[in-house]
Amino acid sequence: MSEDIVLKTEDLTKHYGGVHALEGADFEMRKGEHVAIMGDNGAGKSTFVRQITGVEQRTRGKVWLYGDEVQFDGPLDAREAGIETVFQTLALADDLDVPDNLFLGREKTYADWLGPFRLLDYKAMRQATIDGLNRTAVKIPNIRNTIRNMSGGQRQCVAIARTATFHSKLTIMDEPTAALGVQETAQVENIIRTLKDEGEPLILISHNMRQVLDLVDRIVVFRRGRIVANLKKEETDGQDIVAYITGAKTGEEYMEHAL
Amino acid sequence: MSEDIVLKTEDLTKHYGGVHALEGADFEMRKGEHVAIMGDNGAGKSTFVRQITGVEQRTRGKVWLYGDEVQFDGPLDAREAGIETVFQTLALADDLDVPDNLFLGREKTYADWLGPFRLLDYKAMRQATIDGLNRTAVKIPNIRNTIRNMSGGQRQCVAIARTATFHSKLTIMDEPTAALGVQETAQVENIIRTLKDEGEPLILISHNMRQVLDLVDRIVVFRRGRIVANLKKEETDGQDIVAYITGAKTGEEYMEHAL
Amino acid sequence: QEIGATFSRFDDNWLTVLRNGMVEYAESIDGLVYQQEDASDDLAKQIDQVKNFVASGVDAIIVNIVDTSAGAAVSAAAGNVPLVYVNREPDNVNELPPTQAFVASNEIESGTLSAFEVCKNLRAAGKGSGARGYLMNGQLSNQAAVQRSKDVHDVIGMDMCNFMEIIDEQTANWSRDEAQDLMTNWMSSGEPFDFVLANNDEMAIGAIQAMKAAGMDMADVQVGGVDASQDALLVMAAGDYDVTVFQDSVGQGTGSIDAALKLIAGEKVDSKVYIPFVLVTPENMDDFLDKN
Amino acid sequence: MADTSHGTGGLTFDKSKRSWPNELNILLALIIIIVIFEAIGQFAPYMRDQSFLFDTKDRFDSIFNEARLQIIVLQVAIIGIIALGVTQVIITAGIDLSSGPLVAATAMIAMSFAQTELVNGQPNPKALFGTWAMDLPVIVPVVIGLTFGAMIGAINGTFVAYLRIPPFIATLGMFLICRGIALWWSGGNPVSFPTDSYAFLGSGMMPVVWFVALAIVFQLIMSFTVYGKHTYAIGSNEEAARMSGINVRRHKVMVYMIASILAAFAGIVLSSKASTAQAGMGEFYELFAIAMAVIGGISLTGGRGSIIGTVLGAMVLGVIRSGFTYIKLDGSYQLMAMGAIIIAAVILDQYRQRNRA
Amino acid sequence: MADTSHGTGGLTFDKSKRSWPNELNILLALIIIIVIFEAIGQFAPYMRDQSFLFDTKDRFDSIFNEARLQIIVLQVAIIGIIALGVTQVIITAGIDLSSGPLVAATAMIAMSFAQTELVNGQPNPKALFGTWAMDLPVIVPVVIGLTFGAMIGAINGTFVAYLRIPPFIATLGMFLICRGIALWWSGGNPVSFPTDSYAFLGSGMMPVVWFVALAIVFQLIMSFTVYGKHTYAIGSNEEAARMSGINVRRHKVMVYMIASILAAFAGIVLSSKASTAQAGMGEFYELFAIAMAVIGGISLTGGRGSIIGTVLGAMVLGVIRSGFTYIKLDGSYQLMAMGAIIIAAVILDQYRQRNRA
Ligand SMILES: Nc1ncnc2c1ncn2[C@@H]1O[C@H](COP(=O)(O)OP(=O)(O)OP(=O)(O)O)[C@@H](O)[C@H]1O
Ligand SMILES: Nc1ncnc2c1ncn2[C@@H]1O[C@H](COP(=O)(O)OP(=O)(O)OP(=O)(O)O)[C@@H](O)[C@H]1O
Ligand SMILES: [Mg+2]
Ligand SMILES: [Mg+2]
Repeated sequence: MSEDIVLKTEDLTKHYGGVHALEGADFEMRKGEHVAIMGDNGAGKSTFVRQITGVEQRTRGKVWLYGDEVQFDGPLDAREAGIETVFQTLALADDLDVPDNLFLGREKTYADWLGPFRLLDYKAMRQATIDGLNRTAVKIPNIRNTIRNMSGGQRQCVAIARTATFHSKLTIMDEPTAALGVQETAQVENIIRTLKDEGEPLILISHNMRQVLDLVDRIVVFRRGRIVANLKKEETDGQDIVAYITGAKTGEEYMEHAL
Repeated sequence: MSEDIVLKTEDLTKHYGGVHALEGADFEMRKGEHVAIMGDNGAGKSTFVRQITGVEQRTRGKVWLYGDEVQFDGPLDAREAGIETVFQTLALADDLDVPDNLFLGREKTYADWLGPFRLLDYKAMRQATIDGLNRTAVKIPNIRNTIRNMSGGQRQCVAIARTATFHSKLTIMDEPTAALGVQETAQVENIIRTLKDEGEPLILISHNMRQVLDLVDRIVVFRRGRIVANLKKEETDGQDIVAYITGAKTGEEYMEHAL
Repeated sequence: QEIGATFSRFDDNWLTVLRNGMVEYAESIDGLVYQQEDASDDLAKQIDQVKNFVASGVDAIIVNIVDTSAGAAVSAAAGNVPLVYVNREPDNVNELPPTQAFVASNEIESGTLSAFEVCKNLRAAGKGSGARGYLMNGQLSNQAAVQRSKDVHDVIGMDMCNFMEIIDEQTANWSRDEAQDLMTNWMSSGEPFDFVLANNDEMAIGAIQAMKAAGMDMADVQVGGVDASQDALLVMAAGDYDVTVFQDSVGQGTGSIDAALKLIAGEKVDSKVYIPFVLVTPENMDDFLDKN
Repeated sequence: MADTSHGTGGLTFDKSKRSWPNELNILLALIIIIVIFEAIGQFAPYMRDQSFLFDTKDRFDSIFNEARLQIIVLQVAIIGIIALGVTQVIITAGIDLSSGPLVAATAMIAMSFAQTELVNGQPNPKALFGTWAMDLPVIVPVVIGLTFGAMIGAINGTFVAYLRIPPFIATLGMFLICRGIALWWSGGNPVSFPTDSYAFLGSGMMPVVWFVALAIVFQLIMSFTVYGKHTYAIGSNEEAARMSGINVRRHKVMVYMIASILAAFAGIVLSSKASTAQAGMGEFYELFAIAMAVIGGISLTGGRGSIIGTVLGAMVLGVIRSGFTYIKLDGSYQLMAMGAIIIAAVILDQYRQRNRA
Repeated sequence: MADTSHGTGGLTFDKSKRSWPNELNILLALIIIIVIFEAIGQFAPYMRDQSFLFDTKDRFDSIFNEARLQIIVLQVAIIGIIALGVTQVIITAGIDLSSGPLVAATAMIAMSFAQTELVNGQPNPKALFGTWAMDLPVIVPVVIGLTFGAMIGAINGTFVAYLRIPPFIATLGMFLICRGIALWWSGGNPVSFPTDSYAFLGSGMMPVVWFVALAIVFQLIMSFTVYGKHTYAIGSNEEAARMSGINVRRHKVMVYMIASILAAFAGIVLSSKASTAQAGMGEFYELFAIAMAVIGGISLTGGRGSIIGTVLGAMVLGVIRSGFTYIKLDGSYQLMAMGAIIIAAVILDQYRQRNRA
C-alpha cells in the first residue's frame, strides 16, 4: 500500500447488540488531505471515530495507519501512534483545572528519573495553557477553576486547545464547534486552516454545511451506519450533500448496500 | 406590573466565588414573544437560565413570572410554575430508556391512590414517546436502549421532545440544535415555529445567527456577564449583532456598565 | 463417627487453645471425623451452622455458644442429634434433653477470684484505707465480659473490699493494643491509681506495657486479669503481673469430645460437668506454664 | 409494528441479538458452584459418596436432601431481607452501613416488649421491664421495632438528602450510634424468652416466607411503580432527576426509611429465631447484605441492579456456606474460599456482560 | 500579570474572594471539639477542675498536658498510616475494605520472622518456626511483611483494574481472604515476643514518627508528581483519563499496591507496638481509616480530597477518643457520641462548602 495513504479502513463494522451502528465502512485519506464526515444524528460518525482510535474494539474490519495495519487496545495506543482526537464527549476530568486537563497524560515534568513520581512543571504548563487557549479566543476568567465550573463552550475550547497544542500524524475532531460562539468558531476554523497549511491531515465531523464547504477537500456522508457518498468539494454543493444525508440520493459505488 | 409581561428580571446577579458570571441583568419579555439570547462562550447565558429556573440560588436580584415575584427552590418549582426548559447539559438519566426519560417526574400512571407506589402505564408512555420523537425527525433504532448508548444528537432530541410534549407558560431552550444534524435542526426549528403560532413564549439560546434571525422577534446580547444590547430583529442584522457580541459596540442604554 | 463443632469465634486466644486441643485429641481417636466452624460471634450463624451439620448428617455436635441465653434455640436446631455445650453454660442447662450435655466452667468464679486476690494484695500492701483504680472491660456485648465486670463490682461491694474505688471503666475490646491506648489515655489525666483490673490477660498486658512505657514502677500497682495465657505467665514471671485465673482448656476440650462420643454410643452421661477455675499468682504460676 | 420494534425514523433493529438479562449470569454462577460441590462430594476420597443436594442416606421422602435445601435459604433469609432494602439504597447510588447494628438495636428493643412473664413456671430471669411489659400482644413489639427502624431510616435519609452527608459517612455514623443504642438498652445483657406468638415470627421456615414474600413485593414495586422508576432515575443521574422535577430529597428519605424498616424487621425475625436479643447481633450483616446485592449484579455507582439479582446473590452465599460445611472445610479456609468465590462470581458476571456488548 | 490572574481573553477575576481550602473547615471542627471538651472539664461538677489540653497539675515543663497531646496522635497514628493509602484509593473513586484484615495478616506473618529465641531466659513459648527463624535481623520481617502487602495490593488492583470488579466487592473478598490467612497462619494462636530491634519500630512515639513522615511524603507526591495528578484525574473522570492517554489500569494497580503496602506497614508497627500479633487485630480499622479520609473532606465519588485533610480527620478521631476517656463517658455512649460527632464534622464541612459557592 502506498505510503501516501494516511488512513485506510476496510469493512470496518461495529454492532452494539442488535444495533448495527457501523457497517462495512471502506475509507481512505491521503497525506495533507482534510476530509469531512457528515450525516444524520445516529448515522455512526462517532462510532467510526471510536473504532479508529481504539476507544472501543471493532466487531470486524481492518485499519491501516500510514501503511501499517493497526489494532489499538485503547486510546493511549492511538495517541502514541500519532492520532490526536477531540471526542464528542470531550473527555475532560471535571475536578481538574485547565492546565491539568490540557496536559493530562503528557505532563511537562522534571526529575524524570523519579519515574511515576517525577515532578510536575506547573509553571511551564500554565504558560503553555494560556498560549494555547488564546489561539481559540475563548475567555476564561480563571484557568485554575475546575472544568466542572466551565461553560459548555469553554470546555470545548479546552478540548480543542489540547489537540491543537500537540503535533500529530492525524487529527480527528468530532463536532468541535457545536457549542462555540461566533468568535470562537472563527478561531477554531483558523486553527484548522493552519493545520491544512502545515500539511497535517484532518478528519472533521460537523453538521455545519458552511463550515464544511469552507474548510475541507472532500466530504464523506454516513447514513444508517453505512458510507453512502464520497464527494470532492469542487464537484458538489450543499443541496447535493443534503440529498445524500437524507437518503434522497446514494452514491453510485455504494448502491449495492442501499436499504 | 402589566399582566402582559411573561418574565421580568431586575438586577439578576450570580457570583461563583470570585467569578462574576452574571451581573445586574434587567430582562423583560411579553406574551407570545420569542426572544434569543446570544453571546460569547462564558458570557453568562446558561447562568441566566439557571437563575430563572431555580437550578441555582441567585446572589441577588428579583424575578417575576406573569406578574408574580418568584423565587424557586429548585427546578421542580419552576416546572410547576409552568417553565419548561431544555438545559445545555440535557439532564437525562443515563441508565433509563427514552420513554422513561421523556416522562421522568410526570409519569403516566394508573391506580393513583397508591401514592408513590402507583403503577406506571408503560404502553401509553411508549406510544407517546414515539409520537414525540417523530416530531423531531430523529432516528433511534430502539427507544428501549438506555440513554447512555445514544449518540449526541439523539440525546438532544430526547431532551427537546420532552419539552415539546408538554404545554407550558414559558419555554427555554439552551442551544437546542448544537448537536443536531441538518434534518433534525430543521424539524426543531419547525417545533419552535409551532410554539410561535400557538402564542407560547420562548427564550432561545443559540450561537447560530441564521437560526436566530429566522426564528425570533428580539435578540438580547450578553457579554462578560452583562446584557449589552436588546435588538428588534427588524432593526438589526448579523454583522450588527456580532459587533455587540465581540464588544465592538455597546447598546446605548447599557453604556454606563461598559468595561 | 462424625462430630461437628462450632465456636463463637476463632480469633479468641483462649478458645484457640481449646480448639487446638480438641483437634489434637480428635486425631488421636480412630475413625473420628472432626470438623470445626467459626460462628464469628453471630448467633444466627451459629444456629444455622448447627442446622448445616444436621443437614450433612453428622453424628454429634459440639457448641461453644455465642450467646448463653440462646440455649433453647440452639438445642432445638440440633433436633435429636446429640449435642454438647462446651465452655459456656447455656441458660437452658436445667432443661437439656437426654441427648444433650454440657461441659464448662462457671464464669462467675473467674472475675471474682481475680478481683478478690487483688483486693487482698492491696490490703497486704497497706492500702486498706483506700485504693483507686481502673477496670478494663472486654467487648461490651460479650457475656463473659459483662459477667466478669459484674464480678468485680460485686467484690468491691463486699465489706472487706469496699475500700477499693473504680475511677473509671472502659472497654478495650479484649485487645492488647487498644488497652495500651486506653491506659495511656487514663494516665494522661495524671490521677494516681493503685490497681488495674482487666477482663482478660491481653488487656492486662497492654495496660502493663503502657504503664512501663510511662515509667511506672509495677510494684506500686496491682494488676489482675483472667486466662493465664502463656504470654501472661511470662509477664508474671518478669514480676510485672500480679493475678490471673486459669481455665482448663484441655479438661473442657477432651471432656466435651468424650461426652459427645458417649452420647453417640447411646450411653448415659452427666448432663452438667463443671470444671473449676484456678487462681494463678507468682507463687503457683510454675504449675501452669505449659498448660494453656 | 412500531410498538414492537421500538424504533423511530423508520429504523428497526435486530431483536434476535437482544442481550440476555444480567440475572442469568448469576444464575449460571450459582449452578456452577453447586456442581462443584456435588463433584467434590462425589470424588473427594474423604467424603465417602455423599451428595450435596441429593438424599443418599434415604432420610427424606424426595430425592433431594430436604434439610440441605431448607438450610441453604434459611441461613441467608434474614440478611436477605436486609439486602432487599440495601439494594434500593444502592440503586440510588447510596449505601447503608447502619443495617447490621440496626438489626441488633431493633432486636433488643422489640424483644424487651415481647418477653413472657413465666418461663417454665419461673419468673423470666432476663426480664428487662416490669410486668406491664410482659406478655403483650405480638403487634406491640413489632410496631415498636418497625417504628424505631423507620426513625433511624428517616434520620439517615435526612442526613443524606437534606444535609448532603455522603451516605457512607452518614450511615457509618449511624452504625456507631445504633451499636451504642444496642449496648446501652440493657447494659450489654441479653434480653430473652419471648412470648409464643413473637417466637413464631422467626420459627422454622418463617424467615424464608418473609424473605420470599418481601422480595416479590419489592421486585414488583421496583419494576412497575413510580417509586421504582424514580429510584433508578436518581441513581442514574441525580442532577437530571432533580432537573426533571423529581423531588429527589423526599424520595431519598423514603428509600432510606424503607431500607431501615426492612433491617428492623430482619432484627425482629432474627431475635425471634434465636429467642433472644443480644447487643452483638448482626455483626457484618451490612457487609454481607451489600455483598449479596453486588453479587446479584448491582452497580455501586447507582442506577442499575434488581431485586431478583439480589435474591440470587443471597442464594450464592447460602449455597457457599452450606457447601463449605458439607465438604468439611476448616474455618480459616472457609473465609478465604468465601472471599475468592464472591470475587469469582462477580468476575463471571463482568465477563459475560462485556462479551455481550 | 497573565500569570498571576490566571485568565484568558483579557478577563481577570476577583481574587480576594478566592475560596478558602476545605482543610480549614475540618481544622475548625477540630478546634470546636477541643473547646467542647475543655468546657466540659471546666464546668462539669464531677470533673474537679481538670483540663483537657493544659497542664493544670504542673507535671510538665510546658503549659500543655504533654501526655495528652502525645496519646491523641499516638492512638490514631497506626490507623492513620492506613488512611494515607486509603485516601489515595478513594481519590481514584475506589475503596479499600481489605486493610483491616491485611493489618492482622501482615502482623502475624511479619511477627513470625521477628521472634526472639529466649524470653526472660526461657525458650519463647509462642515460637512458630524453628530456631532458624529466630532473632533474624529486623529487615527480614519488614521486607517479608511489605512484600506480602504489595502482593495483596497487586491482586486487589488487578481485580479492580483489569477484571473490572467493583472495588467494594474486590476488597471485600480480599477482606475475607486476609482474615482467613491471619487465622490460618498460626491456627488462631497469637505470635509473640519480638526481637528488640523489631519491638523498637512501634515503641513509644515511633508510630507517630512514621505517620507524620509518611503523611508529608505522600502529600508532596499527591501535589507535585505525575502520580498524584493521574490519581486525581482517574477519580475525576476515568473515561476521560483513559482517552487522554493515561494508562489507567496500570496506575490503579499501583495505587492499590501503595495502599496495601501502607496497611502492611501499619500491621508491622502495630504488632511491634503490642509486642504480639493476633488474628483478630485490626478489626474495623478499614472503616476508621475510611472515616478519617471522609472526615478530612474526601469525596467518595473520587477526584477530590487530600492527605492533609486525612491527617486532620485522623486528629479529629484522636481527640474524640481521648476526650471521651477524659470526660469518663461510658462505652455505649461513646459509640453514640462518636457516630454523632463524625456526622457533625462532615455536616460542618458541607455547610461551609456550600456557603462558599
Ligand atoms: N454503546 C452503545 N450501545 C448501543 N448502541 C449504541 C452505542 N453507542 C452508539 N450506539 C448507537 O449507534 C448509533 C450510532 O451512534 P453514533 O454516536 O456513532 O452517531 P453519530 O453519527 O455520531 O451521531 P451524532 O451526530 O448525533 O453525534 C446510534 O443509533 C446510537 O444509538
Ligand atoms: N459553578 C461554577 N463555578 C464557577 N464558575 C462558574 C460556574 N458555572 C459557570 N461559571 C463561570 O461563569 C461564566 C458563565 O458561564 P455560562 O455557563 O453562563 O456561560 P454561557 O454563556 O452559557 O457559555 P456557553 O455559550 O459556552 O454555554 C463562565 O466564565 C464560567 O466559567
Ligand atoms: Mg456523534
Ligand atoms: Mg451555556
